[in-house]
Amino acid sequence: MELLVDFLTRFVTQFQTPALAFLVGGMALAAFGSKLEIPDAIYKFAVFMLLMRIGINGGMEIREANLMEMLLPAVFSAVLGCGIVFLGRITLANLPGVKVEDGIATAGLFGAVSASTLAAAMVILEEEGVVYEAWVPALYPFMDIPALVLAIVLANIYLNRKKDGANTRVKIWPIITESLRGSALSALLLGLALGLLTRPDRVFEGFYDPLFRGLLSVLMLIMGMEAYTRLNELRKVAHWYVVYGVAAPLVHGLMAFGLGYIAHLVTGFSPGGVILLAVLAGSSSDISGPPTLRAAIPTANPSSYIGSSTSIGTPVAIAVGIPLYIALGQAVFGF
Amino acid sequence: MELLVDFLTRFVTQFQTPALAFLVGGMALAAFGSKLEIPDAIYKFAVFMLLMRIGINGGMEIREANLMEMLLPAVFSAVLGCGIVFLGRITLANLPGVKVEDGIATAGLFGAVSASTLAAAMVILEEEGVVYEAWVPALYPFMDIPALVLAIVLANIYLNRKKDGANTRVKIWPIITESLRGSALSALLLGLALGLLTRPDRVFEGFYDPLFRGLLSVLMLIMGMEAYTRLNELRKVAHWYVVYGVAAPLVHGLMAFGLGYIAHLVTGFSPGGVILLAVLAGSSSDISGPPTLRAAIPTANPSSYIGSSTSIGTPVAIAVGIPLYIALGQAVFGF
Amino acid sequence: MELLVDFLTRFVTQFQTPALAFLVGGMALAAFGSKLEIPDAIYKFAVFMLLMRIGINGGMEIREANLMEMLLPAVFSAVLGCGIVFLGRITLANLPGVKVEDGIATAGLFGAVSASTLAAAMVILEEEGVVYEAWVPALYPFMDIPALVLAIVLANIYLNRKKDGANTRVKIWPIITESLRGSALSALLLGLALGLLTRPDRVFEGFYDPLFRGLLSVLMLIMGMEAYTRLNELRKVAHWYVVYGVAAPLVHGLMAFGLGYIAHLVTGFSPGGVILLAVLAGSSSDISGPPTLRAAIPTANPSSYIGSSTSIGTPVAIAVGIPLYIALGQAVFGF
Amino acid sequence: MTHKATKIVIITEKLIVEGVTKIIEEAGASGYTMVQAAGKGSRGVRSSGRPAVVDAFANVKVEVITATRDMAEQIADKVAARYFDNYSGITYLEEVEILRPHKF
Amino acid sequence: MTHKATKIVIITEKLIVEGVTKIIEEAGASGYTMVQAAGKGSRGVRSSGRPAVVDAFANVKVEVITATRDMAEQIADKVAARYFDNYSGITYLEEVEILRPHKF
Amino acid sequence: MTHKATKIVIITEKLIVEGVTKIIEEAGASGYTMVQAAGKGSRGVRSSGRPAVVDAFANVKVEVITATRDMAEQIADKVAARYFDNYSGITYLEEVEILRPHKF
Ligand SMILES: Nc1ncnc2c1ncn2[C@@H]1O[C@H](COP(=O)(O)O)[C@@H](O)[C@H]1O
Ligand SMILES: Nc1ncnc2c1ncn2[C@@H]1O[C@H](COP(=O)(O)O)[C@@H](O)[C@H]1O
Ligand SMILES: Nc1ncnc2c1ncn2[C@@H]1O[C@H](COP(=O)(O)O)[C@@H](O)[C@H]1O
Ligand code: NA
Ligand code: NA
Ligand code: NA
Repeated sequence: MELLVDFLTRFVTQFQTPALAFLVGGMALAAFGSKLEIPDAIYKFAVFMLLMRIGINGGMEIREANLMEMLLPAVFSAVLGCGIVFLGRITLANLPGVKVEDGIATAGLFGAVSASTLAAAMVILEEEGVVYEAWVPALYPFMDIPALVLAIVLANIYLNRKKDGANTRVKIWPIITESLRGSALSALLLGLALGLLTRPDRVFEGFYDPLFRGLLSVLMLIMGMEAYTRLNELRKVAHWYVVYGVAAPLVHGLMAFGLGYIAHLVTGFSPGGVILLAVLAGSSSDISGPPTLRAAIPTANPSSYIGSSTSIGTPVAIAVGIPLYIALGQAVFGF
Repeated sequence: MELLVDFLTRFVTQFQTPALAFLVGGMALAAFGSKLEIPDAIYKFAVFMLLMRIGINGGMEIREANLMEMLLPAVFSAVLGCGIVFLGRITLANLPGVKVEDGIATAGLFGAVSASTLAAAMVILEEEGVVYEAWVPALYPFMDIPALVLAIVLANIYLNRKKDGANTRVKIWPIITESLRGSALSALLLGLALGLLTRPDRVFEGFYDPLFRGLLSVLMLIMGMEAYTRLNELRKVAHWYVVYGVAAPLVHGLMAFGLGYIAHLVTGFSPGGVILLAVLAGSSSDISGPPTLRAAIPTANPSSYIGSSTSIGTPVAIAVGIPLYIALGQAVFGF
Repeated sequence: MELLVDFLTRFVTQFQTPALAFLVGGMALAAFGSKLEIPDAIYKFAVFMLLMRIGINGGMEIREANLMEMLLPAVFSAVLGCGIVFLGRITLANLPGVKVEDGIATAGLFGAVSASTLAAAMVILEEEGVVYEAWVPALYPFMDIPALVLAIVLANIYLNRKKDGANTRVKIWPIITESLRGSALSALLLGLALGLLTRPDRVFEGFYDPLFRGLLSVLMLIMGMEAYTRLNELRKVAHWYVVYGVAAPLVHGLMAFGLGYIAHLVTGFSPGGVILLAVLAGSSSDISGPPTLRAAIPTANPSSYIGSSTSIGTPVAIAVGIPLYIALGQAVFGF
Repeated sequence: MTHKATKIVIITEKLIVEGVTKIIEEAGASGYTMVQAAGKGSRGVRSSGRPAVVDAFANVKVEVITATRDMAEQIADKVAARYFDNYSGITYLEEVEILRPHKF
Repeated sequence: MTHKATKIVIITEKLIVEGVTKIIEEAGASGYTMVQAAGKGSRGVRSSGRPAVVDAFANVKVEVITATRDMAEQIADKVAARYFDNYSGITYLEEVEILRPHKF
Repeated sequence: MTHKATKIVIITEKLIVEGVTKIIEEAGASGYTMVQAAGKGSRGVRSSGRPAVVDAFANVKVEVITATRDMAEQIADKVAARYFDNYSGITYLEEVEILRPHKF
């Protein structure tokens, strides 16, 4: 009961935090027909900066971290990435009106990770004074890659079977390489390597870190405009996508919270880490996921997966998910 | 006499303040045929940042302001916006060689507001240590919208009458909506709403505010290059535009100074506020005004209004207007 | 011996400094086939910011500097710019398989200056605590312009003679103007003028200076990607370009170190200044040099000079040159 | 086998692109393609309103493939009648061959 | 004197541009030219995957001048067969005249 | 009613665009249109001098509608003679139909 009250208060206050406020502001602008444009170059650069910031910091911390501590959360991340895709395969992808490969692609997107949702949670946690191991954001690829790869493999298996009943093998390695080459993972891994192997402290503290919060606000604005703009794509696909878009982020987040709690008991994974793991799982990829899936599962209709992720999944993951996991964390860990 | 000396000293020193120095630098570069380019994406983003900075700050202050205090300056802003257009309608638009709709469009542009001129004045006042109510920059739309709307209405009345003597009614509401949807007002209003309704303090202090001054210097450079580049458009229109471009900003600024002084006496409007009101009135729109007018008064020749505003009005408003109002403020209020 | 050990240690540590780390990171990304893109607008703006930062600071310092002190280093800079081109003319340009005009253009590029190499050295010197007269970076044009102009003149003389044996005179003034109009020198000179004539201290300290280090890291990343991407152009030209690309930066740097040392003895030129002069000479132009040469010596094959400079000269100048001159400085001046 | 079709090209100011595409859609065309363009014409003097120094590519070039020549001429006429007194712009037609006529 | 040649135009999603240029090169064309484009067609619904609000120009228009009409049709057929079931796109041919036939 | 006219297309490096438009203007054309382009041709090796990783669209495609075929050929010949030994580029002509001949 108290949990509910706490969540509701937090939920309402949440709309005053910049991350969410800019998201809602973006939606409002788009709904109003505003001609405001954030140039493509700024969008690309903001995404790059965010991922470098997350990567460099992660790398600097891993340098000093006890690698054993990271092991369990990393394994759990991969388990979650795959688990989410399997779950979508046996639920969404089998619903009436949902083409199987569309459902699988959607599950892949929801299994993958959104850098901006993650960044928003990091900023909110910082404001709440909730601490976490700085390597937690570096769990990103451990969840993102397995989810995308598994979705592509499952879709190909399905399509091959449908076509000729044959059992053509799907090559996994090229899918992984392709995914690592994407701009998002490239930037994150570059940042990780720089943080781990070099001394980027000054450029981190003087550039990547201070601009983080501001560029995130710009990205949130873009994502809000985008969410509204894509809404009409959703009208052209089955209603189940809307249901999935609302429920999946929270279900995935709670699954991750559970696994994170186990890691807390076993290896002392921090409460903030548990919350961020839930955010990672609850988020759905917005930058590199869509083009990867579009190229690798060409027959899947992007309106279904991009619509449900961008227009519903991401707003729910940020506006409902983040405050929910924080309230839950407070109830469970009592920080 | 002392006022004059003071103004002249200030005028000369002024050229050393970054805002003006970058403006003049831009002109010099363009005159020299430099190939330096500031990319379009950077320009758009700098404008967005400036307007968000002004809007968010305005919103945060309005939250705490006595709304009654704002009332009179807001009304005066609207009066000025309309007054400037009427003045232009009965002077410039009736001069020989000036097409009536061209004159009205020009008056509309000079009645509207330039975000960069406003920003330059804010930076200079800060350097001079002159304070003002932080909601003053939020008077922007109260002057900008009425001016543009009135100019469009007057031009349409004139054109309709000319065409068929008929009395077709001009619809005002669509003009207002169209103007609010423009990128400049959208960004300003978004900032205002965020400042008013949410808690953007940290992102404001860590991002929008510290980048303000620097991005303004970049904008000033662009405006300088632009002013020079457009000079030759002026050669193709009547000389009266040059006269208007030099005189109008100062006349408008002084009118506003007078009204602001009344508000000072009646409601204690701050000296800095009076100066900024003069700057708002003396400035002419450079970002969203031109396309709005071009779309709404298509028969008006943009060379006339853009030339007179960009190449003459804005440099005069910044280089002569701002130091003039500050010197006047010093003489009148003795700060 | 100790010098060598010191250099080697420094050389290895160097790879941990952000400048070099980002350069190597960019090469690694390109080699891996990453799809990461830094938008063109960001690249152009970063270059602009770097040059403004260097120019403004130089200008502010020249204001207070003893101009006589600058004289000898400025003369040496011009001597070096020309000397490097002459040296290339009588060595590289006469080698078998090297077309004379290609060799001259390459020498011109290596005689000119790279703003990003200079910026990298400035950041590294700051981290090492090595000080220098703040006007040293303003020696840039004194070396850059003579080198480019001389290369263009020598190439034209050669081509004219080859064509008709005639002695058509090459006009020097248009070449200088054209070179000053280029985006790099324009920005640098604008910055110098602003620093010298106006009071840009606050915008410098609040914008141009703090973003310097960060934007440099972004540029280094781009240059790394570029170096790798252009490697295959080198495969199409004579091997001598590879030899020149490796040796020339170091030979030029050491020549400059020697001249700088003379200035140290004669006028007390600082050790840090001597090192930066070596960096200037050792660097090869990457921004405005190539298009200037391409336009002025159209028959020269850009693959030869851009390939040898971007893919070999610049990495060598940064990774080997900078630590070498610092180690040398330590050995010679014992700071 | 290929089929004849007509391509109409409209080069004009970005500012009016919405109106132009509306005319195209109302004429019943199956689609259109747009490219950013810079240019110089008789009205070089009419400035676009966007800062010229940062937005040189302020024209658009719109292309429409139409199944009938009639539709192409109709679009060209409407655009010219509605806009070309006050905005700069040119139009021209070309013959093209399409491979999948059902698309247009 | 000029020589007849064929120009094939392919307007499609940026995402598959690498595959398209590979087909062009394999067909033996001497080169190609690419332009960023925006557009609307029958599949307006199929979104590109890049944020629409920031990357409206997510199509490309690829042009190839081919010496023989045969090569042009071959490219058009291959691109359509390989991609146009799942990606949006159109192709068409035009006759052009070239001045330096050895280039193509 | 439409009138025949000629369109000349020049695809070349951005670096020389000023020289190309000067030739066009001197030939007496009423205007031209320019589009940013990327491309690959026989001289793929000749690099543009701008960082390739950030400025892939370093070509321009210039189009000129000329009233006479003569003027078109003259432009094509001058551009090729002056530039194409040292810079990459191609030109070709197309027949187009214009609706308002007084414009060109
Ligand atoms: N002869 C021409 N050839 C190609 N494009 C032209 C020509 N004349 C005009 N244009 C294009 O059409 C636009 C408007 O032309 P105008 O209405 O003549 O100012 C110009 O900005 C050019 O992009
Ligand atoms: N009738 C048309 N005229 C010109 N371009 C078209 C036309 N139809 C389609 N396109 C272009 O081809 C792309 C893909 O078309 P579609 O496959 O029909 O969605 C669109 O985005 C347009 O850029
Ligand atoms: N066959 C072709 N079809 C279309 N464009 C071409 C062709 N060949 C060359 N180009 C374009 O012309 C430019 C210069 O070609 P080149 O001089 O052959 O290097 C290339 O970058 C392409 O943009
Ligand atoms: Na997820
Ligand atoms: Na005004
Ligand atoms: Na050098």
